[in-house]
Amino acid sequence: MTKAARKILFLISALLLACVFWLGYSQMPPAGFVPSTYGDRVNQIVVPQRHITDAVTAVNFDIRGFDTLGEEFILFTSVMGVVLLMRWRKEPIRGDHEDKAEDRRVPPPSDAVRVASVLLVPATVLFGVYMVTHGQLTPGGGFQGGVILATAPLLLYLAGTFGQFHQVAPLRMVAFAEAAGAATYIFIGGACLALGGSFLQNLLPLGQIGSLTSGGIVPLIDLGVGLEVCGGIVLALLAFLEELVEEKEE
Amino acid sequence: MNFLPYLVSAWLFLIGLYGVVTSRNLVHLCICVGVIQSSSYVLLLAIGYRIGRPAPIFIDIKPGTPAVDPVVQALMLTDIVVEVTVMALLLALAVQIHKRNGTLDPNQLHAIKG
Amino acid sequence: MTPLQIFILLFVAAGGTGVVLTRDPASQAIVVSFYGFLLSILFFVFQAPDVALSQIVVGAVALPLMILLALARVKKQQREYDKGR
Amino acid sequence: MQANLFFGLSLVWASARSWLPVLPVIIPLFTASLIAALSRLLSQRAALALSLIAAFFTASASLSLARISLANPIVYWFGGWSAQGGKTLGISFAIDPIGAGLAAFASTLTFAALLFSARYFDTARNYFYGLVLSFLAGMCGFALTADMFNLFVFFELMSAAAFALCGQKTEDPSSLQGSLNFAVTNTIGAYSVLTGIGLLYARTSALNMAQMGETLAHGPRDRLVLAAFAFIICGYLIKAAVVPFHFWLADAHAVAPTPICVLFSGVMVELGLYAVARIYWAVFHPALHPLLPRLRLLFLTIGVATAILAGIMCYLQRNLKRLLAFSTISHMGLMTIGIGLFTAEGLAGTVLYALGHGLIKAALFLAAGIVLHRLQTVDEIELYGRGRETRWAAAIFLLGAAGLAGVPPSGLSLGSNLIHSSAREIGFEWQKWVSFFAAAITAAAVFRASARVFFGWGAPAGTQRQRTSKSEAKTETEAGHHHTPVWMWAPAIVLISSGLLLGTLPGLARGALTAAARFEDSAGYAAHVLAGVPLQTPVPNTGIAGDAWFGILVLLAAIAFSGLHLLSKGFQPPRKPAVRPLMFLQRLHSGHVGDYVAFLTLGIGAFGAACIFLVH
Repeated sequence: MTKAARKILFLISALLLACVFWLGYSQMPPAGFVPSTYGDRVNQIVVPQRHITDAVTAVNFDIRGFDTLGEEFILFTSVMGVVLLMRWRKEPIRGDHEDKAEDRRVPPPSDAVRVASVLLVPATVLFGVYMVTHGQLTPGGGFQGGVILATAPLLLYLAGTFGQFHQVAPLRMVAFAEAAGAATYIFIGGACLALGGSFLQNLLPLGQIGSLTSGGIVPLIDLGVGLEVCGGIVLALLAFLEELVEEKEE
Repeated sequence: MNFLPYLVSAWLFLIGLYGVVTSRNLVHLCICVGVIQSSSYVLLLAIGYRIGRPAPIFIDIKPGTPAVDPVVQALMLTDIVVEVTVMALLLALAVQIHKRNGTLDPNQLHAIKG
Repeated sequence: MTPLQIFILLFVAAGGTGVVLTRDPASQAIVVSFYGFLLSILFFVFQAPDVALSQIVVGAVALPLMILLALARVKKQQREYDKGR
Repeated sequence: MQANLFFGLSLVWASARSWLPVLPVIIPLFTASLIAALSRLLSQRAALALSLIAAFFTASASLSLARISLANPIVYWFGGWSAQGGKTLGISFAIDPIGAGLAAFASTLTFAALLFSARYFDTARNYFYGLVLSFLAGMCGFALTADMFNLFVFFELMSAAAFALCGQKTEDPSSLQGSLNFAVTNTIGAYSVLTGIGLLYARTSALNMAQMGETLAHGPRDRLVLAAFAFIICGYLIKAAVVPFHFWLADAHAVAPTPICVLFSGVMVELGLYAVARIYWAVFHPALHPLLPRLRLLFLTIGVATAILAGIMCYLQRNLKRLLAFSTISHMGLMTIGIGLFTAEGLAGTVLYALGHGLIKAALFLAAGIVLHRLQTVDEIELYGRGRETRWAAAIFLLGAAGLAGVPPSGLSLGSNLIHSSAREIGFEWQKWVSFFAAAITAAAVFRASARVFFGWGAPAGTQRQRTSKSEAKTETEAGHHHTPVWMWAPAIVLISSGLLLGTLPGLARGALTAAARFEDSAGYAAHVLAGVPLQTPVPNTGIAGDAWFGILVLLAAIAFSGLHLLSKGFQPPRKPAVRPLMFLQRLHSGHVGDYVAFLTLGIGAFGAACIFLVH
């Protein structure tokens, strides 16, 4: 199809689709007034029944924990996919030549950047850990904390050489941690089965409301998810950094 | 005014589609897919919101107080994770396509025909 | 709905449009980052702090970073490709 | 002592039964993470062995679930959040023989594909096996879940794995965009689904399908419900690759490694249709049943268009993998008709058809993989007469063509008989001829290709039109191979023979009918999921009339058509006015993702508009 034809076809179809949107959405209850008995019931039970003060976390890791299991594995799968796709190093690209070293020279970052980045690392790690461990209490959790933790090694990367990067994040360990984090989720679910409950049934003591150990299995899952997300994001970002990937091959 | 979020959501869906259809660069195209995804955030957000109610965090407010819908927010969290992962995959594919073809312009990729 | 909410909703709609209409991916990465930030503000004002946090770490940091890395790689490939020709 | 032993055994059995429903998802996922965690320690062989074991156990778990659920569907609540007073909080599986059967089928095909890939990817990494297992887990979860959002999650898990697998190891310089087309269209589909889920959630405040259905039944049947219906169904129809959402499938198949094509064609696209049926019957039927005759027309239109268009496209291909992919789309059209009849007989027929088609198509893809392995190309013209050595592949291709035609006692023959009789009953006698056309032309395409490749019949050069679809797939294995290892042909032979003999399995049709009747018992399903009331669906007592001649007639027509084509040296030169529409049709399949998305928009828009105007 020519560009013009494509555009015309799309505009006509989009008009049709817009009508569908309009007709459908116009019968929605107005935003802000959508009755939600599901949400209300959840809000009522999370604190008394689960000792979790963040209802979203309760839904994510307990009430609808199985969804999150799937979600973690979507992340896990995609990271495997990205790594496999990007590590496609066996054959040379079409313009076959050996030159690889030349482009690698990045101008060294200025001292200010370097210092700032290094100083930021401990703060980032601390914040990430805080977020992972407080998932059941306050907004945040394994996912958000995991992404924050994943930015710490990248700050180091910004600050200087790959060498430091490798020291902080030995890739084998990152890959292992990612997979282990993913496996933890299933393992916890299976442990609940072994204890006589159903899969992912929250059978651990619920702990004091507001404490770090409240929520039964939720903090444990949070830790696993944090590990997995952190490892996964680091791996995915690294996969885009070709040079590092090559080193990884060896 | 209470229908504005729905309108915004529909608009994002359509404009994202427009971007995908008219894109001249695969990376741009992937990002437009991201805009389509953000349409679903706005829709879900609007559905979960209840005027005058606080966030469902029962630390400062008494447990059992009516709050906005946490279920929808949990769905949105899942949605965001799905977005970032799918985006990573799409970008990886785009990079590989570029590596093989030396171009990111879908108009210049003519490998598959018929 | 408060004026603030309406205001930010309109901003998000404009932001999404801006992302689509920015045809150059490198500047688009910046616009996307801004858009992610806008979305997270939207989530905040609609009482969804959990989602807002996710959105800010993903939409404003991880995703643009990924895009930039992908673009850097594409650029490098392009150089090699041109040289090889 | 004996009593103790007995007690212990029964305890194990009891706990195994409580484990059983989660196993089809948990086994592959756990193995996948194990393989990823140990990817550096495990040799490729060990990773393969682990994945084979996992696929085997997944298959057995799913099979026993299918057997147990024959008596009554199994409802499993995760986290112990069972329904209270008809309201749900948690996520549940509702396992019925059709879902569990599909999961078992997916695991079986995965097993075959893994076996085939043993020597296939000489340089593959262990992550490949992790991806295949995630893919399997996604498909199993998708087939078993009873929760709308959980369905979406597994849909995405399946898709993410599929996108990555599709882009693996293609040595071809330029066709990688096929996997991007696949990823982009399917992702948009997923977000169409999510939009629909949002609309439904606003109306029903539930995510459990049964509860959604119950609530919708008591609410108004208005435009919101229909828009939600359109968004959700279109999203899954994109996965099912029906016209006009079908473009991605052929591209993806041309690109994906052959063992992965087996899974795509054999079961993944069928799962898209499964979701359509499941969602219609569990969620929308209670509310939309007065519209059934009109919905039937809508689905039949789509099905017929898909069957015919893709059938024609199939015949025009010269890339064997792309040819097989279009034949899959064409048969998906027939299955869409089967589902779209909205009868127990039609659904049962579709299930059997899908099984038979999946087995045969899987074998055909494996055979194409063997050809690729031996001869380094799947281009019909380049292969002209070169396939004389690859006897296994030749045998499978010929048998597969016969199977696609639907000769008895193949699963396709059994299935299409059921669909025909159901269509006849509700006044769509003509459906038979659509089925005749699609089956005949896809079989003829395979016959023609095998006659050229394996026997060197017909003219060496292809027709003018075929030249446009230049071959894409290049070698996936290293260097030329002079023999076909046993793990390549054995799975293919087993698959094709089971596909061809599926109809002889005693009680299969009866079982499918019972399962389909229960599948469509919306009220019973809701009561069973929400309140644990056992299903009491009356088992349909229709006789299963065998029409053996139909399949044979199709076979003869296919042979005659391809024979005529080969004799006439490929219609050269093409008579201009006659082929112009065909060339136009081919040009539409441009491989340009923008085109595909434009058509996708058109599809959703038109489907939605049609749905909404149904009420008025």
